[in-house]
Amino acid sequence: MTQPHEHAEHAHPSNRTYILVAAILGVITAVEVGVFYLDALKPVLVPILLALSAAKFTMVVGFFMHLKFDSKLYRALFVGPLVVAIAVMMAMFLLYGVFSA
Amino acid sequence: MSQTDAAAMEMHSATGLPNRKILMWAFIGSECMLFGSLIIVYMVYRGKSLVGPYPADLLNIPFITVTTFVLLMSSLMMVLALSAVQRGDMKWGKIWLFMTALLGMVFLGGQVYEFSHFVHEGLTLKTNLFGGSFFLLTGTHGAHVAVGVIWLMSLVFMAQRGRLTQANAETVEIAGLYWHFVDVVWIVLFTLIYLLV
Amino acid sequence: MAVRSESPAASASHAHEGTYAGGLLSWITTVDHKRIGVMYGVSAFFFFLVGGLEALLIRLQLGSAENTLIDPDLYNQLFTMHGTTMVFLAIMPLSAAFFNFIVPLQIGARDVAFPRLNAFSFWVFFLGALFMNASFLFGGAPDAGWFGYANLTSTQYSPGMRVDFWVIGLLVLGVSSIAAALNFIVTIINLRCEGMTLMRMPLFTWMTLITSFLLVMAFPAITVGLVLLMFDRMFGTLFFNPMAGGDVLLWQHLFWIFGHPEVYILLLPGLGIVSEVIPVFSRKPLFGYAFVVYSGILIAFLGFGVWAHHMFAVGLGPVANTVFSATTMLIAIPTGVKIFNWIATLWGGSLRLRTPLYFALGFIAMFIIGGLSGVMHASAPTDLQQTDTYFIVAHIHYVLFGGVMFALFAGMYYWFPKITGRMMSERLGKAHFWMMIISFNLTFFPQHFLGLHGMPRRTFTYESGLGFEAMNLMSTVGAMLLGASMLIFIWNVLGTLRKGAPAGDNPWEGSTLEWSIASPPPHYNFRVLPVVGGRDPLWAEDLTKAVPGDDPSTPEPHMPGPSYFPFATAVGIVVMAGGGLTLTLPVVLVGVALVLFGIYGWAFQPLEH
Amino acid sequence: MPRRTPWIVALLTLATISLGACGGPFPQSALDPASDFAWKLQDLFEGIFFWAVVVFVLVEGALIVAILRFRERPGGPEPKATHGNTLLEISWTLAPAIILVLIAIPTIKTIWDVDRPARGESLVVEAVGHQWWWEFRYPDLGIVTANELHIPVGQQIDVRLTSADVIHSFWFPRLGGKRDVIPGHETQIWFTADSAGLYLGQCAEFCGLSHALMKMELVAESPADFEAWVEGQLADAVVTDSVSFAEGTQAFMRGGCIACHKIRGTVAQGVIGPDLTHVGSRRRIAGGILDNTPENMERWIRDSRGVKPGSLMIVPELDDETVSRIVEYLQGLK
Repeated sequence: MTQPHEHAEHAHPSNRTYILVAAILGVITAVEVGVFYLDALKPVLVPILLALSAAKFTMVVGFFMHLKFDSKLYRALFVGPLVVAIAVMMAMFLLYGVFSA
Repeated sequence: MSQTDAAAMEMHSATGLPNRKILMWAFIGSECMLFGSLIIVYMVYRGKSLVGPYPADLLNIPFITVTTFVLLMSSLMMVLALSAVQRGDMKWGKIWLFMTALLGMVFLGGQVYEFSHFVHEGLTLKTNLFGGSFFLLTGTHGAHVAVGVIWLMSLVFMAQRGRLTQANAETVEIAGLYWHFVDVVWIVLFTLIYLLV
Repeated sequence: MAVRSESPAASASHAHEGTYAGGLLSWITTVDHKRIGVMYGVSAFFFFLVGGLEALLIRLQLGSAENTLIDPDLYNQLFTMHGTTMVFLAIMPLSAAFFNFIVPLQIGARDVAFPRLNAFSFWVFFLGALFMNASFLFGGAPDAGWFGYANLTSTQYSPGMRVDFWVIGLLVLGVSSIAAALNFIVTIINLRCEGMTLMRMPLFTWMTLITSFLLVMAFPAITVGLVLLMFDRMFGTLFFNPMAGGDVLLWQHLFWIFGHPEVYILLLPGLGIVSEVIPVFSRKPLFGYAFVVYSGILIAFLGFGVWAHHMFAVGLGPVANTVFSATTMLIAIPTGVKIFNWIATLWGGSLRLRTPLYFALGFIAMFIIGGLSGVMHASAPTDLQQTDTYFIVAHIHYVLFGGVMFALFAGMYYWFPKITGRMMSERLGKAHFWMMIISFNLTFFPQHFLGLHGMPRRTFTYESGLGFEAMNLMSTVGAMLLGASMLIFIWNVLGTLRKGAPAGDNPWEGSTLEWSIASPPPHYNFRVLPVVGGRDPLWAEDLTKAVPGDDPSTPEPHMPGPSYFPFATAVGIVVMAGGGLTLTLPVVLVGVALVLFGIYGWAFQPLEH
Repeated sequence: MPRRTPWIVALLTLATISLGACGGPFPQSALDPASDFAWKLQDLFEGIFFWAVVVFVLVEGALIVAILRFRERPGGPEPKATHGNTLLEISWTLAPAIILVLIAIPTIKTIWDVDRPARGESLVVEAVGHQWWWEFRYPDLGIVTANELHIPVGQQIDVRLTSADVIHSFWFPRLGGKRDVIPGHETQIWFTADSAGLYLGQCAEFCGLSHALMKMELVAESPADFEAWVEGQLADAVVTDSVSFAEGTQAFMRGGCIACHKIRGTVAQGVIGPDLTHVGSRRRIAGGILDNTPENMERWIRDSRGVKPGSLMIVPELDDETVSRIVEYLQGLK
């Protein structure tokens, strides 16, 4: 009594979208490296780099891994442990003063 | 194996989602904690080495930027492969899969070069905390890439034999999830290890 | 309430003896969740006895002051292996036995989502457990404590292979746990029968799901810790070497980031069992179902935010101690909610005081004590006196023995008729209960006072004149009686298997789907997949849709065939472990080859053949 | 002295006596505080214990009432199915929450009170954990001793803890809680002893083979007595011209003892083992496990690993005469 697969993944983006996303990813990487070499940005380097990295992370997960379009269940399976992992990492960084270094 | 699986047991899916894809996502959740723990080790030991060489002495940003870009592009190849297989275009599916694996191998080659260069410069597992935590973190990631390359090459091989068809798009999709996740981990590592020296 | 006391197509005559038929090979190659569950149960109970014997030797040594029965070298091996065995080789696999046997039945499925992965999990556990215990034959068992604090575990302070056995053994067991947990996550999410929404799932299934999430999230932390330690020991890295800037406390963090969720991995299945037993024997549905579910989720979630309460004495500073004291105390709230809901379920019920309920009630009574002593050392300052003393030994045993083991025994008595098709003796069951609960308290209650009066744990001896003698003697006598109480259980099991009364489908008039089919269930479980309309499908008031019986007119469903690839892969992993232990590359390569062979065969062997 | 809650003390005592009419006296008991630090912990514990007893009585009571009142009666009606009650759920979520707040407030107050460096004037003691003995240094006084800590009553002691090998834990139950002794870290604990006396302590973190045999003693004495002890410790080893002393020194050197042990004023300048300059004056030897008698000292020298498995003390084969000379010599080092 197999239920009909309700194709949650029907709304796949087109190849054009994929290529566009990849191009943006490439550009962000270039910006990251550029920022890294700009002395003027030294004081705000860490937040900028973390934000750019998070943007790339979200794009790959959202578009390439289809999490943006796929069933909410997958999102829960991924985001739940991710949140716990990030929380534990933050707590450890605070305990070890990683941010203040 | 999933088709036989489902057929044999007349499996009922409460959510309408394939078992193996749920499995892969749950596994990826678990991997978040694995890499999270490894990152904890690396970050906690950052700047705690008592002797050199230190990260700033060794890390080659332009070089690693190139391999990072290669890995990012492999993810693009991967989505193109999946979309081709889903369309039933096995010829392009096979080509994109092979390209994905190839770029993965290029990335691994870069890592082998980087590791041997570091060893040559006097950084081994035993040298200092940076050596141990760097090789363990990037090495674990590299091992994941290697597993992915083997997996992708097996798919290429299966496609070559005609055993991978449009009906197996799910198999490709699951390999893709794994591959993209490995890419995502590298996005984080690239920033934490190389840019936040 | 009207209870469906007679199911149409059901009688003992339907018992499917064929479920367990076949020789050794059929057990090695089986992918049937019920057989795998039985194998988990039997081997876990065996290791429970092994760990128990280790405990009895420990208690014999501590029976009198300055005793010389057991030298410190053996003593340290015994307490290390007692902890490791009870946590990883007894309680976890006993829970896994119930996950395997019961969960697919409760959700109305024919098997787990990945039957061969399931067989693989079992064999990795079993062979890994043998591997760990083989250390006794090769230069001694691990002796650095089940928590293995760095840098005592370094090659400098722990030369030889003992700690290597522990490190590699735990890594192997981790593979088993994660594989099994992933399997149950998918099974519970995706194999629920029609009508069984998440909020209609039996509580035991719910707790299994939560436990599985805890497993996949907690084990990676200890895996990383173990890999660091392995690299330190085998490849000379400096992670836990203070002379090179390494921080020994990092191990403690990684260990307890795993270790505290691990406590809930041990506990939650027990909470699930009790939440099944109490309603059935009270003759009314679980009170506050949703609150019991959500409190379980909350306990699990908070469990990741409390690890440093194991480290109050290391001096993390007032901010950290405040935060971790507060989060730890928070856990008492959802735990209390569960206890209150159980009592409310009993309230107004019609209690059938049979053995499973005895153990469930014993669980509540003992678990309250363990919870209250837990709040005492949730408070960082009071913990400074209590940590590393017998007070903590008492606490963990009230939680893990008075709590979890009582719950697991409740589960054994409750589901034994379903698993074997035979009823256990009530007389022996109650004798077992009374002897167990009395001797348990005799063993562990005095340990609270030993700890408060200054007796540290993990000590192989104590001086006379400190006032420890009498309470230690009580504890030792209690432990011997506790050990003896297990003989009653074993006697009961063996007797029941030989000549127990047939159980029928639903001897307890239970409400969940496992009771709708024969005992033991046929290898395909449900000929027709059931459809449920409520939380207690076998209790009439929730029967909005019929539960199809074992309609003989329907053909038997095809089930996955046996496979030796999971076993081969598991053997390969343990061979790799052996090669890693002795640092012999050829053996590692043989293991890798076996694993590759196993996976390849596995991937290309159709499930049905 | 902080306010006692008499009935809690009575209850604890009663429970202890009824259980351990049994044991006692308990010279190493955390329930018998003798310092400001230990009292802070004890006061907090008693408050929590009070609530634990209240909750225990109420919840176990409810459980027992439920069991007795609702057992199945033949011919009784089927129970009414109740699925829950939101008001009840809220109240039994709030009730424990309120009790926990009542526990958390004093807990947090005490954390900030005890989890801090010593304040004000204090006598600094550096305690070094070794497998399996304790080294105590008084940097301001220039004294080094082992396993026996002397302190003046009424004076705050600031203990700085480091380890020479693995993790240990410093614990005098009557004087304060545990503080782990961690290689690569310096931790600390402080306390002011209330009254003169002998206090017992031991390592509380598993530290290897003879963890159970890593004990220590603390002698709290009047400032005058403490001064006298300091005077005695500051002096070099008693050097007399007696033949036996000279022979003893030679035997000590011949036995190889000088490789690890220090005796100030002699050639023995080892730093690995305990400083033996005034070993004769100590109450106990061998990591606080043997009374300091000539017989025990001889046993310790002849069979250190029998007395303390895994002991790092290496003693070459010595003839009887040498051993007795060494014992006589060490016993003389008051």
